[in-house]
Amino acid sequence: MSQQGQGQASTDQLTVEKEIVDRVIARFGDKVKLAYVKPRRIRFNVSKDIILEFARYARDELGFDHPISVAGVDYPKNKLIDVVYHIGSCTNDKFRSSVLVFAVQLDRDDPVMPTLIPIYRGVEYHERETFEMLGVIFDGHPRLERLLLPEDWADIPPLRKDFHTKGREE
Amino acid sequence: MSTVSEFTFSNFVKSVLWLLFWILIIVSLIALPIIFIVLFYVPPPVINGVEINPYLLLTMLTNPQVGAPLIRPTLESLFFRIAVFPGFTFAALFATVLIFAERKTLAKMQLRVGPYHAGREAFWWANSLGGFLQLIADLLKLLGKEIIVPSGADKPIFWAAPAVLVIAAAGLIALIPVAPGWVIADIDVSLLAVFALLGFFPLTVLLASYASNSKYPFIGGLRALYQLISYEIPLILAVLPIVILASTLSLTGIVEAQYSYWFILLVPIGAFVFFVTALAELERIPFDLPEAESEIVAGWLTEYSGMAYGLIQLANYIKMYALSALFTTLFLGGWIGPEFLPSIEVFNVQVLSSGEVSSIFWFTIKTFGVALFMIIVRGTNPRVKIDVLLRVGWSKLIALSFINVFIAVALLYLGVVGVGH
Amino acid sequence: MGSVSGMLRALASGSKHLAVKRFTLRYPEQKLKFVGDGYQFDPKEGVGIAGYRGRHILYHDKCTGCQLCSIACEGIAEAISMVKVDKQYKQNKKGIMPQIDYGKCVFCGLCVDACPFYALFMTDDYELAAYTKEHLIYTPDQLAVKPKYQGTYEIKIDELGAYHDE
Amino acid sequence: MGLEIDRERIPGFDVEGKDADGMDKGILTLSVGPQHPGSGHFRLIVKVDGDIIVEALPDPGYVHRGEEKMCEYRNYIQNIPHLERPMIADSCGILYPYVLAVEEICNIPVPERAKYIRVIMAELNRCIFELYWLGIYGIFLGHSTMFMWPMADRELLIDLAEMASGARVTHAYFVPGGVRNDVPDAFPEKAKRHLLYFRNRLKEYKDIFYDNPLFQARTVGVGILRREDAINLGATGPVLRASGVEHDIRKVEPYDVYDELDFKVITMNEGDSFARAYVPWLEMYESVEIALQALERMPSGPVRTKLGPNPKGAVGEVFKRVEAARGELAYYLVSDGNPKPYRVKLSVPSFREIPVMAHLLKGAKLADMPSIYWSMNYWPVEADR
Repeated sequence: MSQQGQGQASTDQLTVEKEIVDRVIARFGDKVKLAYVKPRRIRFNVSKDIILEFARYARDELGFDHPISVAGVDYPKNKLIDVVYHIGSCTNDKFRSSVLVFAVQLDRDDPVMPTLIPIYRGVEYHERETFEMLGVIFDGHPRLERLLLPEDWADIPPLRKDFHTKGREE
Repeated sequence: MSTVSEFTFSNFVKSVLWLLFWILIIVSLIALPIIFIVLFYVPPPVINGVEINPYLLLTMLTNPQVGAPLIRPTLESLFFRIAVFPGFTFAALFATVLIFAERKTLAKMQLRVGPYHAGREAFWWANSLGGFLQLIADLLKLLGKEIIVPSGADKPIFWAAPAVLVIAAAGLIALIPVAPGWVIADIDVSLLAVFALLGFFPLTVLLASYASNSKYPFIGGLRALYQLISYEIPLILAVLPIVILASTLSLTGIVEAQYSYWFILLVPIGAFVFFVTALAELERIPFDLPEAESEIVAGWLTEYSGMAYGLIQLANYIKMYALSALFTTLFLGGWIGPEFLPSIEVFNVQVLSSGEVSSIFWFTIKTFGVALFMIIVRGTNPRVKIDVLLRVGWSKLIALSFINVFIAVALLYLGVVGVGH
Repeated sequence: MGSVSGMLRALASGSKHLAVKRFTLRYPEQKLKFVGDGYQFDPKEGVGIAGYRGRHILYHDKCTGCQLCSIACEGIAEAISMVKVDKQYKQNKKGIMPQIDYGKCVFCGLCVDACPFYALFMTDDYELAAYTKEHLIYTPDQLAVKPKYQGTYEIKIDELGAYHDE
Repeated sequence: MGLEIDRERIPGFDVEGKDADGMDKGILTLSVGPQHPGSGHFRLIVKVDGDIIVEALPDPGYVHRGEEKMCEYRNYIQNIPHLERPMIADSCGILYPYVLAVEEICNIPVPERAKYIRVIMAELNRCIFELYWLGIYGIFLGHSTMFMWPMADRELLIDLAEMASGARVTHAYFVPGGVRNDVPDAFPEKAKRHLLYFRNRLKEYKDIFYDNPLFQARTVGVGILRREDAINLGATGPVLRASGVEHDIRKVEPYDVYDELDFKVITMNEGDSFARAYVPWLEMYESVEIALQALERMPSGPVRTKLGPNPKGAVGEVFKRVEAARGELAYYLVSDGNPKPYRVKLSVPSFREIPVMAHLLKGAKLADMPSIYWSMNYWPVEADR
């Protein structure tokens, strides 16, 4: 992931991001990997073992308590599936305009990770969608069922790169 | 399979001719003999001392001068009163006009046009009706639709319910006096009879919903039951002071008691309570919970289709006419108003006196005004919730009607108004 | 008492509107007026010219048969296909021109953006209803016809409310 | 009101549903939608005990069409028309973050005038959506006049949007690098006239709808969403602000020229259906205010950066969010350097309101279902994408 400076960001904005990075690194050290820092966006790659701990720290200590999005991205070349959480902040005025991005990189053949519902209740349906669209299994999810696709969907999860829409196989 | 429809003009003409052929066959082979047999056995009616045989009837139709003296006795006959005026035809016509007025008034309030185009292309005279033909089109549509009966339905009750509703609504109009002497059943306790007939509706609605054997109708039926029962009590209580003031249970007597002042001036709270409960009784917005479409589809009407649905709607609008007329009778002085219209005369024979014409006019205008106000209320209010409805019905409206009774009694006791007139 | 006054105000507001002008546009008799002759695009500036996005108009003397409109449409609606036309044009050696299926077109106008030769624009004409799907397919000859759309009504605002009038 | 019912005779009564004492609970399962006058293309499996909803299970997916997968097969420009289809009542709002994201990933500058036009169109679309929403809220509560008035007044704004973009609902107006075309010369004057008239019309809504005691009886104190629940469940937009959280992307993370315009963030602390219905009404005033300011300050100049035929994105990812009419609308866009995006994820407000809806419906009355459901700003097509 290359760092993309847009230039418009004022320097005091980036200090806020630096502060977040410093606090996370001080707490977790090597266990998390900083992917990039952009204006208002900080991404960490977190392993699935400490994801619950990380999320709880982000919610309780940093104030990132407002789940925005859960996205899965399939990388067949690296045999990885990224599950990317975008979390905003509603209570911490300092970090309010920032979005904390943390990704869990899972093995593409066996994508299992713990659910984050105990920490962010709002991710329930996002995780269900990720489950059906990319086949990621969230341990402990109460209703891991089909959401948008028909109940009798028998093909591979459609957002994986080896699934091709009819008529558009390339 | 061809994309062209089977419906061609020649087919259409053929079907019409075929239909005419069968009608001719049936009329000439079955209907005419039956009519003659009936005429043979049944004695011709005697009106005003003249025996009306078929030849005289034809003569009357072709030469009104002969028939003119017989018009008035015809109007006074019971059959005419029940069937035409002030009976079913008048009520149905009034209901039709109400439907049209409702659609147009709501449309005007909502910055729309409402029914406008129906028949405009086909008939030159449809322009002046301003979309009234839409009602005929709707009726034809309902007549042409299949009546679907759910498989698990209790069929006899399912079929009977719309008819019972129409009959009960028609029973109401028999009791309402539209002018002095112009009432079908002028009984001494007609007010009680009105409430007795109103009692039919919740039961029929519950039966209809239960017979539908479906979830939403069942919820709607229970809601209707709660609503109608809880609102019947304030409805009766609201009328109590009228009975006290007029000291009669006869609607004609109540109207005659209002010659000096209308009861709405003496008991406005009663009029308010009666109006609100009448809206609830009619299941109209804001009290249309039994049919709340965003919650329970169409309530107890869900499984009804085609003309069965049409009959229920007809019953509703006839009931709306009846309750508006009742409001007019009880609170707005019924037919009372200045006599200003000329009498109707046919070939120098008076058919309706000036007083009768004016009375009918005032009654119709007042009733229409009350109905129009119901329509405006519908246009400006949302639906209420069942718990709010029950709370308002059981606590506030009953309390208000008791206050109302006390006011009436106080008026009586203080001698402001006397008993009867 | 607050609820009573609220109810009365609602009734008054509703009754007041019995005197407000109707807003309805009586469509087949009245038609809306649009700005300009339809959406056009100036490839030199890279910016469009405002206008209604209705049916297309194709200028045969400018179309080169480059297929750019068809390629632009491929990922959107797949409504444009290139067909052979009878006449030969100097600038169009292959003699192919776009044919548009209005059963598929979404009227986004990105084909107009794609045309570098001022050949494909859009017009005010939106009355394209037809009895069969085949009638919705407009050949290059049909597309070359300039539509006779005449709408004159627009929204007027005065003290009695907004309404559609000439 | 102890009406005895033979429950085995009544269809749908779940006779097995017994409570701890072994008594019949008499749970009635209602399938609300997708063919129900009060649902939209969306299904709610509602279990009611008497009039109380015991459980509500949302079941979306009836209008899913795989927008995210479709994006992967089309290049950045071709994605524009189909991405606004999920939300045609607010088509600028749903396109806005996509355009911002593409601009960032392809490094496309935007002319100043285009930014102002975008803001005007976005605010017009916000009003258009909120009027549509308000109309349906009216008809859900049985108020037919409140259905017709917003639909009529919406026409004023649609007329403006059509004048600028050439289409009435699916504008396809925003493109990376500005807007498709400049607004006509007569636009600012007409827009001012319509907007001022529209602002006057809004007062009528208060008289007939918001101040109506029957409407208040339907909504006040119904479906109360507490502040912490709203945040933790990921509620957004008017739903979040009605619960007392002052969170508006236009203020928190200003995009285009929102930081130069003067407007308030509307919040209410009640968190009930009334607040959720009242906040959009107040926001429409702010939208009109923003649009009028932007019309005043709009500079002249170009409106679109000329692009190459097939812009390529840099390798990387970008997350852009805007405040659409229903709330925070975010796009997560991953690019691998091709003209086509590698992955596009739409985080739409409607989808985020689903858990909130399930949370609020539990324990509510059946009669409260329409007023809670539609106060969520839920749009089934947008949620399904």
